[in-house]
Amino acid sequence: MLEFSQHCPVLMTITLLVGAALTPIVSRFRKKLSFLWAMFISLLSFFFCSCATWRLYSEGPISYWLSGWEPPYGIEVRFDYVSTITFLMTGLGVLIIFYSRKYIEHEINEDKFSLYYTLVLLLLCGMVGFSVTGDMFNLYVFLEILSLSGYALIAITEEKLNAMASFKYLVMGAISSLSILAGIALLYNVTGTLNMADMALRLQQFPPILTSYVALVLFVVGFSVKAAMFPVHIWLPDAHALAPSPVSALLSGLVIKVGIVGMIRILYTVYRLGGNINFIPVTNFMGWLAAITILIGAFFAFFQDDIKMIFAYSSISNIGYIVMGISLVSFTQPEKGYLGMVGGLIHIFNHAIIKSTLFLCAGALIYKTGFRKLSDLRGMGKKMPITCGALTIASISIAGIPPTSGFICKWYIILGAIEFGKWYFAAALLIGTLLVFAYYIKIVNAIFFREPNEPITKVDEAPMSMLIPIVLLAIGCLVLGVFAYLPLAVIRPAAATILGLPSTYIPGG
Amino acid sequence: MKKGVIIFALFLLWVLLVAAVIALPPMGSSETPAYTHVVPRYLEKEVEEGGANNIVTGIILNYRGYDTMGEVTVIFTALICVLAVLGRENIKRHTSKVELSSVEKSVIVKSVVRLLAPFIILFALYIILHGAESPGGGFQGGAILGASVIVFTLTFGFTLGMKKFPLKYRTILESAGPLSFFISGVVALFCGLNFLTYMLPCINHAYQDLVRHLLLLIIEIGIGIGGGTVIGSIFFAMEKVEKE
Amino acid sequence: MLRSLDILLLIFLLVTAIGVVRTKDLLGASIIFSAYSLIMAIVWQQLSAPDLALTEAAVGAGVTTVLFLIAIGRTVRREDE
Amino acid sequence: MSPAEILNKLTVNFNYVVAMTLFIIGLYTIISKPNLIKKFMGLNIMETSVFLFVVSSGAVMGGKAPIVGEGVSPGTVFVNPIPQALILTGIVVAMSTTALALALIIKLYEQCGTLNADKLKEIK
Repeated sequence: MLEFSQHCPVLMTITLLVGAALTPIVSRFRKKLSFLWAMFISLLSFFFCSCATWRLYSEGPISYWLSGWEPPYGIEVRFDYVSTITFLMTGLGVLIIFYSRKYIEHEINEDKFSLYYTLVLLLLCGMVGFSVTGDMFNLYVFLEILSLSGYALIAITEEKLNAMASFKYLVMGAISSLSILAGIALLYNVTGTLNMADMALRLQQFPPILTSYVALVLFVVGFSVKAAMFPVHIWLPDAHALAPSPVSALLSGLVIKVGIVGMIRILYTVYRLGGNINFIPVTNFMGWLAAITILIGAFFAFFQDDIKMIFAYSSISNIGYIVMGISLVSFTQPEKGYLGMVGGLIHIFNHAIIKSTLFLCAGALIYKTGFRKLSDLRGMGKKMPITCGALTIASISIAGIPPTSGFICKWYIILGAIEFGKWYFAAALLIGTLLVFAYYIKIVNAIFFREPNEPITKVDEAPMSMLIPIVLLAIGCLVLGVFAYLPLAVIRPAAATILGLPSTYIPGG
Repeated sequence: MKKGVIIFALFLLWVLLVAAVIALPPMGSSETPAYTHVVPRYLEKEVEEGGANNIVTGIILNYRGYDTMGEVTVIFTALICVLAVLGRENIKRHTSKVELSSVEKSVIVKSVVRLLAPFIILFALYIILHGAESPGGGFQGGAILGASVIVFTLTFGFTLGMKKFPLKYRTILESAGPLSFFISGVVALFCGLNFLTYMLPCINHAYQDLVRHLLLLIIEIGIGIGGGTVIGSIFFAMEKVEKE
Repeated sequence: MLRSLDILLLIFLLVTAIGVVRTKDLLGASIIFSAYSLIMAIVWQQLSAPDLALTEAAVGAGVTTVLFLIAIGRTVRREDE
Repeated sequence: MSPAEILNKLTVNFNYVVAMTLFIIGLYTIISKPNLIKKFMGLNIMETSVFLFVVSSGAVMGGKAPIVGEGVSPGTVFVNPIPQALILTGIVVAMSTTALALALIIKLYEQCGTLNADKLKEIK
């Protein structure tokens, strides 16, 4: 007999899945019902996720065997410390669905409302399922659910350029999914199993052959596209800037992180540090690419005028920070990679919250004024003080000024880089930070201290349903920064278990 | 010049991939890691544990049932995506290019389709229901069902097609795949077992096997009907054009 | 031996794939693509995968080709337009 | 490895080699052809090539289709059923991606009037 909380990892995925399947039927009764239904489903899923997280920190990782078949014969759902990201996903999902109610009236046709909520639920379902699964092929299936719904959410509006942005994303995304599938196929033939833990064991048993290395490269390439790393980031700016703002918040905050979670799973769960396949050249290469990604993203963001375009390029830059953090590892001394790993993982959480806040604020500004260019938004700070205040808090956080949350992760990543003697990485990171600082100053300056071009008289504060999520997220940014030990307590066991250390590991202790 | 570089790079990639695959054990060998690790149990015990003579069906519905649940969700997602991009067809506003064309459908085509349609649907149902015993299963049958909808609509026109497969039923049937999985899977939770368990020890021993077959049948029918309807709806959504 | 049939089918597969790439007429290309899928279905039947052969014949050669045809019907037929 | 050994390996694993060649043909189509529908035919070729590789890797010399029935004697050698189960899912995923892509292509054509990637780049 299983306890209720043991069912939670799979229940939270299935709730979203069935909820999505029922949304079109529910909305047939009454159009308005689809919003309430999506709220209900996402809250339910958030509740299940909280139960699972609570159990994780009280009793350790949950391993759930679907249909009762023990792995490697059946599919295993594994809720471990990395899976805590689902807490963020479902939580942000609730806020973003709440925010959508008013906003989508502005950008989407009325008869597509129920489709919009269905797709958002499917996107959440894909992300949650992806993050908790312990089976390689299951990972691919959920990856497809989330990618497909992501492509469609960009093209759901009638704007001219959206279909093109979505198509670009689709072509690159489909190739990357295929490369991941090919990697799974190769690895299956090397090991004969699909369960991640079992795969890791079997990889150690056989002498390494070329196939395992090629599979690793295919995986890394595939997940780099999903995460928008430097040479394959070109789909991101258009897709994230043109999508409806709540969708941008989901895509930028969470969907690109899925690529990072995939990389962590492949590198540190399947190939494993200290095993018989040395992947340090790959992570070194990733580190270099990450440094370039940081600089490129920040550099292009600096020259944009479209407010959402700035945030989209800034996402690229921030993915660079995260990848740099998780790629700073040593093969034989796992403790050495601890600081960088903690920094990278915290930044996943921080960036998700900060970037969602930024996109939601941008959405509120666009909803009220209809402008998206920074030069048109001058002086909005006096008209919409709460939205612009939240925007400022998020901007300060992402620039990494000490009391805010953006500071901690960068500090840890710099410490990690210095640990490895890679001062040039630290330098790239600092230059990136300076650029970020510059362009967020530019935004704050334009919004608060510049006079509007022509007086915008009729603009007032955004509606309540948009303000509540924005304010909650902005408070989240502040809390994570001031009480930095909270996220650290959550992240520490995750970073330690990824590196193969005991979950209670503390450096120097 | 640019083309040359692309071809050269692709050639290098080809060499790498071929080197990777020929490093594997030779094709057709039965000594591979893949054939000796998990598979023996499936081959030996599937009929007893999974209850299907077709081992592939057993794996799809039983050992890897969660994957299949994801798979039917992918089809459902595809439909929702197509609708989100193109919008639903509307009987008052839309027609199809086939209907607008001046070429009259020949009598032969119409009669053949009218004659064959029942048999195609019968065949699809056979494949759906017989998936446990012979090649086939829910999705294959569903694809044939969807194809029959397409053939019917192409010969008899969009308007009649939409009348025969009305929107209000399709909206419900489209979700049949994920929902049937949910219904069959959630039963086990009430017995205190893991999701998607079909063998339920909490009921009378004599009925266990029957219940398992029933649950699997619900899933097969759900996938079949759901898949077929989704394919039909995707076709309607893509085929429609604005009426003049 | 059946292996020679396999090899012949595989070579056909390559030929049809190149045919798909090189045909400028999209309608023709999608019909060749349908043939490609059918050959693939036979290859899978040869590899003792009847379930897959059935699926590929119904989905690859049937539904996917119809979707391609609809798309071509509603857009352009020549590749360079 | 001597050249003769490599040649032997290539002929034994001819299915694999063909699969990888198809993969490259598909990739070439996506990169070099400007037409969006053609690109997607290329992607479909790539997808089926991966499927071909996986199914071939499950084949066993003299293996029968994994269906137990009355006419099958107990000692029969079966092929590996797992790749077949996986690829069944894969085919469905490929069809779904194609459907979405073609829907996007139709919308794109309605809005922009061309399917040529080079011309689409100029529309902004």
